[in-house]
Amino acid sequence: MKKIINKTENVVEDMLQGMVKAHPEYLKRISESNVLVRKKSPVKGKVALLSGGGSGHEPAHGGFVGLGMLDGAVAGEVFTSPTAEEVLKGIKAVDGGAGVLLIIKNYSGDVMNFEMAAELAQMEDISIEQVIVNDDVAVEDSTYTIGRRGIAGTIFVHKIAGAAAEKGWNLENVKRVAQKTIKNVRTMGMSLSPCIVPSSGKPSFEIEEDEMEFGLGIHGEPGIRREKIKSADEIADALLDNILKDMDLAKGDEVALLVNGLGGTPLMELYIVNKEANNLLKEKEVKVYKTMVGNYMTSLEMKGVSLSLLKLDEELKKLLDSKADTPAFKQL
Amino acid sequence: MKKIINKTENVVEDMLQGMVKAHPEYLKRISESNVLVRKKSPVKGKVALLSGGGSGHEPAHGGFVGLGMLDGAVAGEVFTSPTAEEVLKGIKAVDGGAGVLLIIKNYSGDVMNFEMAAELAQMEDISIEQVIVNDDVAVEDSTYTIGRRGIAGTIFVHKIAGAAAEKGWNLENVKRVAQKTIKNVRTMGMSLSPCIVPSSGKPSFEIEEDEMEFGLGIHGEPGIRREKIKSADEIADALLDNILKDMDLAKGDEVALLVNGLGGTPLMELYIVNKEANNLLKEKEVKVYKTMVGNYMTSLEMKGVSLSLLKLDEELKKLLDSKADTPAFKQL
Amino acid sequence: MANTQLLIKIIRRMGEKIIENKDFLTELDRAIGDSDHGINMSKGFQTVNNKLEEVEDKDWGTILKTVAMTLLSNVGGASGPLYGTAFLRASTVVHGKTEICQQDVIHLFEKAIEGIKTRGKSDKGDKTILDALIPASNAIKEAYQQGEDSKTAFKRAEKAALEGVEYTKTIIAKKGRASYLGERSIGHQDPGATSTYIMIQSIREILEED
Amino acid sequence: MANTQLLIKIIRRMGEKIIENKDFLTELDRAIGDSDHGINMSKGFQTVNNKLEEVEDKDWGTILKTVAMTLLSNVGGASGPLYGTAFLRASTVVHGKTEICQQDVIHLFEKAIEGIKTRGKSDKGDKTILDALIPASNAIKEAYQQGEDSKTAFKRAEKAALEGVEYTKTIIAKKGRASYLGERSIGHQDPGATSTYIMIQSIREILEED
Ligand SMILES: Nc1ncnc2c1ncn2[C@@H]1O[C@H](COP(=O)(O)OP(=O)(O)O)[C@@H](O)[C@H]1O
Ligand SMILES: Nc1ncnc2c1ncn2[C@@H]1O[C@H](COP(=O)(O)OP(=O)(O)O)[C@@H](O)[C@H]1O
Ligand SMILES: [Mg+2]
Ligand SMILES: [Mg+2]
Ligand SMILES: [Mg+2]
Ligand SMILES: [Mg+2]
Repeated sequence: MKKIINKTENVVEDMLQGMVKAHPEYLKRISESNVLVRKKSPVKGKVALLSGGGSGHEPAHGGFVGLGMLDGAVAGEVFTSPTAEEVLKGIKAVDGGAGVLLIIKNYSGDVMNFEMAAELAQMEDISIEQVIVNDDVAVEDSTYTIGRRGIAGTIFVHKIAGAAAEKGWNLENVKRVAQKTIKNVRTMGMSLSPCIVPSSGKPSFEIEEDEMEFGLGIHGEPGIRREKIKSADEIADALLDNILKDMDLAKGDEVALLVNGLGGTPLMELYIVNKEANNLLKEKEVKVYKTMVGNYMTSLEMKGVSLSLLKLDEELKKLLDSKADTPAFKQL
Repeated sequence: MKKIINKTENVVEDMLQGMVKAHPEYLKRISESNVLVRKKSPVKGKVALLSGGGSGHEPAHGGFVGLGMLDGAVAGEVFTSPTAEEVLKGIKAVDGGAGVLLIIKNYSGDVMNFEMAAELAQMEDISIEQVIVNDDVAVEDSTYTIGRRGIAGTIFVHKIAGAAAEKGWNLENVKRVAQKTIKNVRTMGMSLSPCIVPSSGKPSFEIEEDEMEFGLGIHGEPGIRREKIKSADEIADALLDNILKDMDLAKGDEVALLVNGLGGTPLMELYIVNKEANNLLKEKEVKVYKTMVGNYMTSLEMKGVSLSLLKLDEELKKLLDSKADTPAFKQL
Repeated sequence: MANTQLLIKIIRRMGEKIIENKDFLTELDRAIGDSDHGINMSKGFQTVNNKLEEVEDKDWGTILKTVAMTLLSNVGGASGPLYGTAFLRASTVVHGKTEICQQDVIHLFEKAIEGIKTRGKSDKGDKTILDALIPASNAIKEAYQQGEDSKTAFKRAEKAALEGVEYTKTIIAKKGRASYLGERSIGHQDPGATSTYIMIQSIREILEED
Repeated sequence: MANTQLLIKIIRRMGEKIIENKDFLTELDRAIGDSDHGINMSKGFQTVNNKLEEVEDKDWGTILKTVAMTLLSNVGGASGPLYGTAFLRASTVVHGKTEICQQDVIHLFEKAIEGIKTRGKSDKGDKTILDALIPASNAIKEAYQQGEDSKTAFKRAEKAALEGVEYTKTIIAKKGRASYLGERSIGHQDPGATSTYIMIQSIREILEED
């Protein structure tokens, strides 16, 4: 296992310390917890946004704590949901009296722990709402399953709900626009290589030199199928194809596109994928209103990429465009 | 070779197209060239900053084109300096009448091609100056050699000279502050794994599962020595040690710290390194005025990290703090 | 019939065996999950072990609740709230008791199952903990109804749990991370069902040694 | 003595052999550089090859200048400006000539070396192109002075260049990327010296075939 770490059991602790030291103007850590909140948290009278989940997805979610995005992020062990107790600490730390919106990625562990924390918070008279992001089209959505995973599309929810909260919208309204974003966003990913959870020390799956995993999440799980490696253009086409099949897009519609790196893929390759993704959308006469390219929701050192499309309307465009100032996402 | 690319000979072309499509609000490409310049280039009456070099270091340098940093960036083939002809195209595209400053990393190829272009530009009456960044303390500096390499510290030169140019300083003065930055910045890097130049298809070096390369550049070259992998703390200590030995830092001095990922190392590990780097500087009573953590100057998918320290004074602090708005570096 | 000393022994044994099987459980999770089930569970039971001393002389309800709260606030992931809820619900059945009877054992398991079903929105056949726990619980109930003692009941429960684990190999996961794999989850045994099996086995061992 | 047809043949052969040795040169650069010397040089000579047709009936100066400009504007890296400058300086010696004499050959090499020294701020013993080119140039001059013909002169030049390449194995690089390796550059032959050797060899081959 080639990693620049100290003791495997300390990776999250070391990382959180390093994050706060890197961004003292943005972040503070709630003592005896793995909760990062805005330097000046709680913000009185503003709806607070709290997200989080297992670690290993950096910059998600601590990197998105700041003006116009999250108020706080709760970090679990690598790929392990934080406990309800930790989430509760987060809720209390960000609550500014106007209520707290939990942005949860759809994983059994996250959902259960966040929901338990929400129940406990309500018992302490904190008004609380939650939304569950489930953007991954790789997974079949059916009432018999837990539904789709929440992956990179979550970033759009942070951005848009964050903008709404910053504008002073109330909890109900912030939740509404968060849910609209979730309804409108779809993601699909692929990978060339596994990742290694530090405490396990082993690659999350074995894969041949000429193979790739298609349709996978952000926890080192194998994907829905394995294929021979294709060209960047073919990969972009296949990912977009799966997304578009599941989306109601007409000619002339506007979208935001996120080309997200899984951690070990260099920016060069992300831009190469973006070239084709943009071309393909143009061909389909879908207008790309905004493109984001980079490592936003990663899976440790995994090599791979996901594409996310968010269908926009005037409200979402305005919120997407508004100012943000966080360690990992800034918009002037 | 596991890469998300199309034809190996097209990686730079595909990437440049993808970059412009990702950042149309920042960048445009000069036709029939690998030159990216600001959307509204040339900026009349402003000293223009031009950098560049081989590709494979993304986001450097195209990602730093924008307000408060570069005016243009010339991209060569992967790890290969662009030709003098290309650099000349860049010079002409950014020149706004107040002169052009070339920011060159100290590699034979870069220096020769940029210098040849400068000679050609002067023949066309463009006033032109150059600075050569040589921040890598791993390499011995002697009059018998070509001196030290330019690596991640270059980002500070872009930022600070860029801020000065944006403030309307003249060419001489922008060059002066660029040179002061170069004089004050030191970098040292290490890596856990090689990278693969697409056209060669082979790892740039072979390395065992328990080894690391210490003191290496950003072109997949082996380092100055090979060692057993150490802990993140020990790595941070060793890198800083080498840097501090070569720097004139007194207690109470202020520095900017850059924890730079080489492309394949996840942000989590960079933050872990940052924890110790910040702690160590604190111990030495050196004040970290600003910390940057992320992939700024990469070496394709190489796993590794470099630390850069820039000694600050009031002038440098002011310039470092001023607004920047580029694809890869934004400061509100 | 069963005093709290026995319970303490059982929980300690569960911890030992879970920790022993840490790599095995993680390896199972690697195939269809995210390679951490053994790590999560060991971490939880390590802490449980430290907490047990404080409640050694308390009643069944307090002990089980302590296990529950420790798992809830230390494990995270899916298994933390699920096992936590299971122990928590079980604790309500034996509140204040220092001795429990066969009827209590049956209730305790039923409540635990109910808890997991509610918390996990899951049921038998979803390829989860429940595929080991429900058959085990049924086996215990049946054995007691046939007049068997706890030793026999838990021998049968262990066998039923193991069959449950084997059964998970044949089905598609519908809950938990493994569900994302769809068809590819077939052929692999469920980590959570396996940890449940190990816990039932721990009870059987202690009862036999007793 | 030597007409432009011969020059065209030589340059074409250089291209063929450089392209043939693309992987070999890249492999050498992999050990002490950045794995691209063969790629850079092949790309350059591929373009040179396409450009040659246009100047086939021109004089030595024009042909060499075309090679120079093509390398300068297509190769990049260190080798582009270095070989570009070398050919450019050489072209000035034979400006307008359709036939050249032994004296021209000597001058041509001297100018090329001078160009590289200026452009690269390098000299013999730095583990570069020059460690093959200078001995080759000296061998040619000496042979001519001893009244030998070009065939013999370039046979000796080839041998001298090869010895130069071998010599680069024994020294520390002081210029170019390999210099960053310090001591670790010892034991490896210089890619640029090797491509120079291949180019000298190409001349010898054409002279022998002629
Ligand atoms: N909804 C659920 N209901 C019951 N059991 C579940 C559910 N979701 C997951 N599990 C169980 O949890 C196990 C995985 O636990 P663990 O690996 O510790 O958590 P995580 O999946 O969060 O990494 C699965 O093998 C499965 O038995
Ligand atoms: N300053 C210099 N003077 C002479 N030759 C040099 C100099 N710098 C580099 N070289 C030659 O260039 C060769 C490397 O060329 P190449 O790999 O194409 O360029 P780069 O080093 O830019 O990747 C070296 O092997 C060396 O012979
Ligand atoms: Mg987990
Ligand atoms: Mg090169
Ligand atoms: Mg798991
Ligand atoms: Mg090279």
